[in-house]
Amino acid sequence: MISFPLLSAIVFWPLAGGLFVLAFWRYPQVGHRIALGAASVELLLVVSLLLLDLHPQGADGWLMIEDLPWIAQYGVRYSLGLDGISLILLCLTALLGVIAILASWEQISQRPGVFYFMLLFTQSAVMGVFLATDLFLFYLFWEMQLIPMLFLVGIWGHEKRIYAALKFFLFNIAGGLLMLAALIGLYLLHGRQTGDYSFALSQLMQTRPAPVLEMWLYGAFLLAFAIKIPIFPLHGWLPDAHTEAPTAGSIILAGLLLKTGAYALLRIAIPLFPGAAHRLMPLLLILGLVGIVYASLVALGQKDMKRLVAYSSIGHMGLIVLGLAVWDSLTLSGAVLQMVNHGITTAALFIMVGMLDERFHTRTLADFGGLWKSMPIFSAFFLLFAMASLGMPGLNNFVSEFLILVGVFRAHPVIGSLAFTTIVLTLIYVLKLVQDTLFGPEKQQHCRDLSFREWIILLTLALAVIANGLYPQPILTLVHGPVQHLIDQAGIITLPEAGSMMAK
Amino acid sequence: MQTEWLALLPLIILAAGGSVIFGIGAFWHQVPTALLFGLAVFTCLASGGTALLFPNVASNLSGLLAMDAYSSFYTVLFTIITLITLLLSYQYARQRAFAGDEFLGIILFASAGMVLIAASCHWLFFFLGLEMVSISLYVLIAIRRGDGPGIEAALKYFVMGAVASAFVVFGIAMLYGATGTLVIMKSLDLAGHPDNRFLLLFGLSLILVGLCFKISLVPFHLWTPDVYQGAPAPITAFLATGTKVALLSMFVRLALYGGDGAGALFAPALWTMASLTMVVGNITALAQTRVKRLLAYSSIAQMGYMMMALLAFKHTGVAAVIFYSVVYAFMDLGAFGTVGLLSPKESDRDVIADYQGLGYAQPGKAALLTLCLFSLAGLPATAGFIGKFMLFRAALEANLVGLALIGILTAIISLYFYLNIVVVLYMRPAEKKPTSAITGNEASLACFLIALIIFWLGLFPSSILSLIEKIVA
Amino acid sequence: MIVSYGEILLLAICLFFMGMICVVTRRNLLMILIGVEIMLNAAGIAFVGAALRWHSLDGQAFVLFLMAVAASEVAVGLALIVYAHRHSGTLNGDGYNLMKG
Amino acid sequence: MKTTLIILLLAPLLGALYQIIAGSRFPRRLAEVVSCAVILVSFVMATVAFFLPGRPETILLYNWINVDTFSAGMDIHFDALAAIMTLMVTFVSSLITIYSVSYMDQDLDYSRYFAYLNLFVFFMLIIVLADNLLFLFLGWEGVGFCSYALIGFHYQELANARAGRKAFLLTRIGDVGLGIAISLFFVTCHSLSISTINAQAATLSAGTAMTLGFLLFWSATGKSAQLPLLVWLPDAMAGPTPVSALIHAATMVTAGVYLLIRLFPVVSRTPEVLLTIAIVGTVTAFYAACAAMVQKDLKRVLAYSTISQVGYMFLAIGVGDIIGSMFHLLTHAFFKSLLFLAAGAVIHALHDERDISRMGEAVRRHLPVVFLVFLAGSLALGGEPPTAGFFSKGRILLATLQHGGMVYKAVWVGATCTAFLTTLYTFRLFFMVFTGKPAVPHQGFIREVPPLMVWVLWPLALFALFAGFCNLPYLQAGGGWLSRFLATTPGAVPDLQAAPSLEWVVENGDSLLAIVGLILAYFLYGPKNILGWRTADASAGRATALLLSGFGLDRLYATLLVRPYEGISRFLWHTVDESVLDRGLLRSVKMLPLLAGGLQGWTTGLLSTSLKMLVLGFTAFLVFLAF
Repeated sequence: MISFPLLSAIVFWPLAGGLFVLAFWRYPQVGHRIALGAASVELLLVVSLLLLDLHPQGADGWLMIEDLPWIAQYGVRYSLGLDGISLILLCLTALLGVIAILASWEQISQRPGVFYFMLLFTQSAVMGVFLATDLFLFYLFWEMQLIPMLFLVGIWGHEKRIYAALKFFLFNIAGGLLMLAALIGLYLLHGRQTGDYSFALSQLMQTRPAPVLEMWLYGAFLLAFAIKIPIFPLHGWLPDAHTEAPTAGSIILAGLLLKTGAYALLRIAIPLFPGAAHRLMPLLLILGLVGIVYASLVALGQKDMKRLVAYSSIGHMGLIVLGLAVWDSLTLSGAVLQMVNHGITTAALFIMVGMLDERFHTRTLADFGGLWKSMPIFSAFFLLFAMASLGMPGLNNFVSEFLILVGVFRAHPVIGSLAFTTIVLTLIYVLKLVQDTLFGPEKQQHCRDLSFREWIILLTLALAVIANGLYPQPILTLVHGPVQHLIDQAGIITLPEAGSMMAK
Repeated sequence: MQTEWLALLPLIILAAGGSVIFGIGAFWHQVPTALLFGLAVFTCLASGGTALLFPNVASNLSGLLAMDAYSSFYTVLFTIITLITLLLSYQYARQRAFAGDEFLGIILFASAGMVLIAASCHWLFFFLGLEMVSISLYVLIAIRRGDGPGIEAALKYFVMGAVASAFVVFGIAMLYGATGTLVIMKSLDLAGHPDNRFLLLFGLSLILVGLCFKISLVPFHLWTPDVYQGAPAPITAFLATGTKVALLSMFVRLALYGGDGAGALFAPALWTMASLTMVVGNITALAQTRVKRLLAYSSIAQMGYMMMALLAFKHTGVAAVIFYSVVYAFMDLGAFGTVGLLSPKESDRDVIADYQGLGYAQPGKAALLTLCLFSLAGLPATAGFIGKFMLFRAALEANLVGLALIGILTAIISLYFYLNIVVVLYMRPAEKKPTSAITGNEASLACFLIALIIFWLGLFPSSILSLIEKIVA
Repeated sequence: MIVSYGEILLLAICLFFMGMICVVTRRNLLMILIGVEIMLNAAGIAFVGAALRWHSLDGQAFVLFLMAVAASEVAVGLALIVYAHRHSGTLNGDGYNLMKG
Repeated sequence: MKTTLIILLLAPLLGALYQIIAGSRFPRRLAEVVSCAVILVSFVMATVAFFLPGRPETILLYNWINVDTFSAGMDIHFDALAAIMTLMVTFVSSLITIYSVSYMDQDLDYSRYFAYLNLFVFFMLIIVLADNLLFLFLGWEGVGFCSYALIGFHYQELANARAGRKAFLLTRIGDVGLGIAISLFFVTCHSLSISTINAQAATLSAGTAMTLGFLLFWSATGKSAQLPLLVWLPDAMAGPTPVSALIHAATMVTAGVYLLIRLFPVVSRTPEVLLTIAIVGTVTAFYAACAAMVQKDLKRVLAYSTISQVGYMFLAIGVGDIIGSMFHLLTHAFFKSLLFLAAGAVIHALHDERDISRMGEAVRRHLPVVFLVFLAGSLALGGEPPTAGFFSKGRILLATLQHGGMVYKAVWVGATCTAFLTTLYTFRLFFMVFTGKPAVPHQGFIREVPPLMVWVLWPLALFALFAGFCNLPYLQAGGGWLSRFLATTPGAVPDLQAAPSLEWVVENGDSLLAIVGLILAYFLYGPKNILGWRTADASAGRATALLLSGFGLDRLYATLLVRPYEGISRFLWHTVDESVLDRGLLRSVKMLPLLAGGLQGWTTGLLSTSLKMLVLGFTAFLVFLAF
């Protein structure tokens, strides 16, 4: 064990940094610098985790844990646990934290101190979600991430920002509160069964509710997570929130907040209620598939670039849902990887749309055309990320998508095949996005290409995109152990041998 | 004798402090307000201090008052509420020229009445406490001279309060007639008086109606919005927190003493009222355009949540209610208090639209208001979250699933109107230059205390929880 | 002649309800106040009757306190009514509806 | 060997990286030199590897994805098939890259062009060399992307970008098949290595093998522009001509054929699959030949002829003669890229004039060399003996005829008719471009073609004329040199074992047909315009209009697929997403404020109401208690 509470430091450092920024709110010209410093330190902290020689400990295979009593009366503990999955998501969070600050460097002129505070606050909460192993603590972080996001969208957003912010908040909190009820129910049930009132995930996992009750409880958890992911048809909040949010808000929203939903489904909902989860898997499978198709179709019609990217998010998350619904080592590894990859790719696309918005003050596709002429570097990056987003092999999304698709195919050949066809649907809207902006006669005014700061942002993300696409093995190795552990825990591998099915 | 003295000391200090302030005011015409204010603050501190120093000294004074850990806890709570009210209202009252001896003295008397309610184990003392609080508040509400809404609020509160008191007192008479004792615990002994069962229940229902009226459960809530709106904001804070917490302490006592026997018969009625209160309170609040009225409906709804947990008194409901009433007190003190602090001199800042841009013009106070609203909404990391969690936990533990679900659904609805204020504070551009708000160290101290307590209870509730477990046991 | 507790109780309840009806039906603030007084007095009667029934002094003592409290309540109440009357010129309880909704 | 192969593969990638990072920062000449040099390096390495002993060689570059049993490595399998294909690809690409230097010399955006071009070669080499199917898929999609980017290279014309998008989209529809096939291979064979799969092919169950066969065929139709996914190729001619030559004639379009050859043991498991391939190949060949008959755009004629020739390669696979297919693939690569490059020179000289009805003798006079090489290419494409095209096509026809079954006989008839049509349209093109006087001649002067653009045509012309000798049917027992070289390829039949008489009849019949076709073409389209078809307005007749539009396939797709898709998209967005999901929720939520308004009416602010409620509540309380 390491005596320094590194995990807590990782969780709370951004918040501390944010408060520090807030303390300097009278000096707007330093806010972003302090924030960048804080986020960079956070990144270093997370990277230091990667450098440490960590080995799984104990039966649950945590790489690192912190556990302290908190509210003894209710068996609530302050316990954080790190495994490969959380580690990789922490990396994503820390990276996007830095990127988000860089991306808002010039965009946010109004009350920057508060802005960066909110940004860092969200980062803290997301870190907490990825690390908490006590469900009470988890819930705390889970809801907490909504609050700064509310302000980020509501204060620094675009025209319909207040509507979007409220919608985002109410959708998510509604799910959250129902989950809280289910959580309390599970907690009480566990207490009654064992006499030990505890919110520890590992403890609650031992509970075996009656099937009907389990269904209800799982339903509530699923609802909360499905809203966050979001799974069709609960996605209503997402396009508005994304469209109205400032760039950094979109980055955090798409890059991190959606991931918390998928992560929670993976880490919490399904392992807690394997029976109910197993029975509802077909539903998830169908919803995931429908979500991809639906989002791809709706994305095609969009006139606002940001909205288009937002719908593409729904589609990509649908793939993760598919992966979770099949629940084997291929799809789960793929799903985790997809979380990371989608985080990077979509964040990059949002950043680029944000850059266009900064330059031309419009996001309407019809206003653009022939950008390549005046902004070749920008356009090259744009093309790269668009290709990543449509699953071009060699770029990051392909690996994760393919793992998921192969896994789905192995379990359900028909659904897998249908899911494969959606790569065409994705292509259609991504190419529309690329074509309407980069190609054709030049419509907008001539404009400067990337600044050095923008270049750095995009280069970082592009390197991540390529690295993950060509050499995803480190992440896959990291994730493999925890994924196996999850599968063993939930124990619902009942896949028929697809090969024999095909043979008939 | 010695111990009984000590036990009564907090109460005596409060009453004496009030009397001294009255006395000074009567004989010293040009008395500096600061002196009286200091005296009042000192009285509160002394009373609370003695309650802290000598808790648990005498459990029962001649069967009339129980100065045990339970009442000591409440005494400390009431003195803190009073103290914060004083801090919040000092500058406010000075600006509006009612910071005289009567204002400060009456507040102290009201707080003595609250202590009395919490400590009473005899109906007479309960009645006296109730009347002390009520009569003091009739005056306090109308203390701002020439203030139309204030007068109207006082009048309404007075008429309704008097009728409710009559209900309570007649109920006590019925109980007494049925059981022959005024000791609360014995008078609730349904099994011991099978012949007078009807009379006892009749009396008890009269009392409950009176009490439900005081804590404004639906359908007895109609006075609440008017009174909260009309009263000066710091007084509303005091009114909304002090009386309700005091009466909730009485409810807890009743539940503990008579919950199993007579209480079980009232459970369906209380269930209905609790659900109605949550639904009506939260939904009506949606339509409000005035902050104080909105907060009034929110406070109605909060009472519904507490009533829900109270129904689970056999489980952890009692602890939950006590904890939540503490939390509730500070949330509403903070909310109404900041409304007062943000108000211009002419009238309270009431219309929600007037809060536009205040988040930046008055960052500290707006932040506190936001914090209190978040806490009222039950968002995490605030005391309100832990409180709501405990309430729902208790309800679910007692298998009140329907009630808990209603509670959760209405809580979702409630988020909208709480957020709406936050939206106005921060997200809508300020159209006009906001007027200056009340400043002063007292107010800042109060704000700081409230924020501290809300965070403290939200993040580290353990200590309070163990204390509550101790006093309930 | 000895009056049984039941009869006193009946009287008290009748009085109480009469007071209640007065409170509910009348609009004039003074009449409402009088109704409240009647209710309180009904309680007093019930207390005295019960004290006699149980041969205990508690009830009697309560009545003493009740009278004092009722007096102070009326004092404050009347003052308020006068104050309100001076401010808005009406004694009609329903005339005070600046605030609603 | 290993180093050679790695350099062979990576050199183009390095070139592309250079162009991306530094291409436009350093002098233009450097960029041109680098891009040609890397391809030449590749070519040299391919030659070296060709002659080095030690085939087949398998190299694992590194493990790409490795999860549980799923493992995909970046690995190379260098066997005879790959060796010859590599050689061809690097050879043709070297020449075309050199050609591009001149062709693009007016274009400022050269570094992007060369980056894509080098990248394309890299991806194409991956397809050729990859052993792991997923690695192959990387190349497969990569070439698709490069094709997309290069077709739309002159992006400021929206039509070019659209053509690129169409190509990408249609090929990707095919890629879906490959994706599913890869999954199925993983599930059934537990491996994605082509060599392992081929070894296991016999153990696959019949159903699986059939599914796989059809999936592979599906993916091949996308990439190789066969029915029904062929409509992208004519439009792809929007790209620069060298791109058309390289990607849309010599290499990428034949990737589908190559894939089927690589996985032939799987494909050939099921006769139904083979039959389908043969039929689709023939029908496509015939279809495209018909369409090519009437096209007026120089490059579109060539595009349709490409589709048609690739159809022959499919046919060869369908009759189980992968060596024939490969033979035709190679010869086709030479003569078709030659034709494209020559056409490019003509277009270049005529200032982007592509309408053949406006060309004529003037072109021949100004560009005598181009005329000669174009003639060489036309002879090969038209299958005139003894050019390369004659031998390769002849082998396919022979193999078809020899294959048993009535259906195959019918296929043979179709293929032979198509061969005749091929000769006809080839020489129609040739005559119209280089002979006669057009009614509406091209305006303006004919400029010089840069010498570099002409030089590179010679080697191609030589190959177009004489490459057939590498696989002469009569001279050696056990087939020609190529057949013996490729004999180790799984599923290869080096020697068709045809009866010499049959062989003789077929060969001579083909020759006759080709020569008759040439003569007929001269009569129909020759400079004398003897039968008058030359000047007939192609768009006049209904039939010709139909042919001109490729049997209206484009319009059919637009009506059946594109418009409904857009309609569904709009419906889902406006009706489902906005009206039902979003506004529906909003509407139901709006009930709450209404309810709140109603409840507000309760709080009248009147004392009497409160008092009444007090009494009512009390009564209700008692009633509750009574129950």
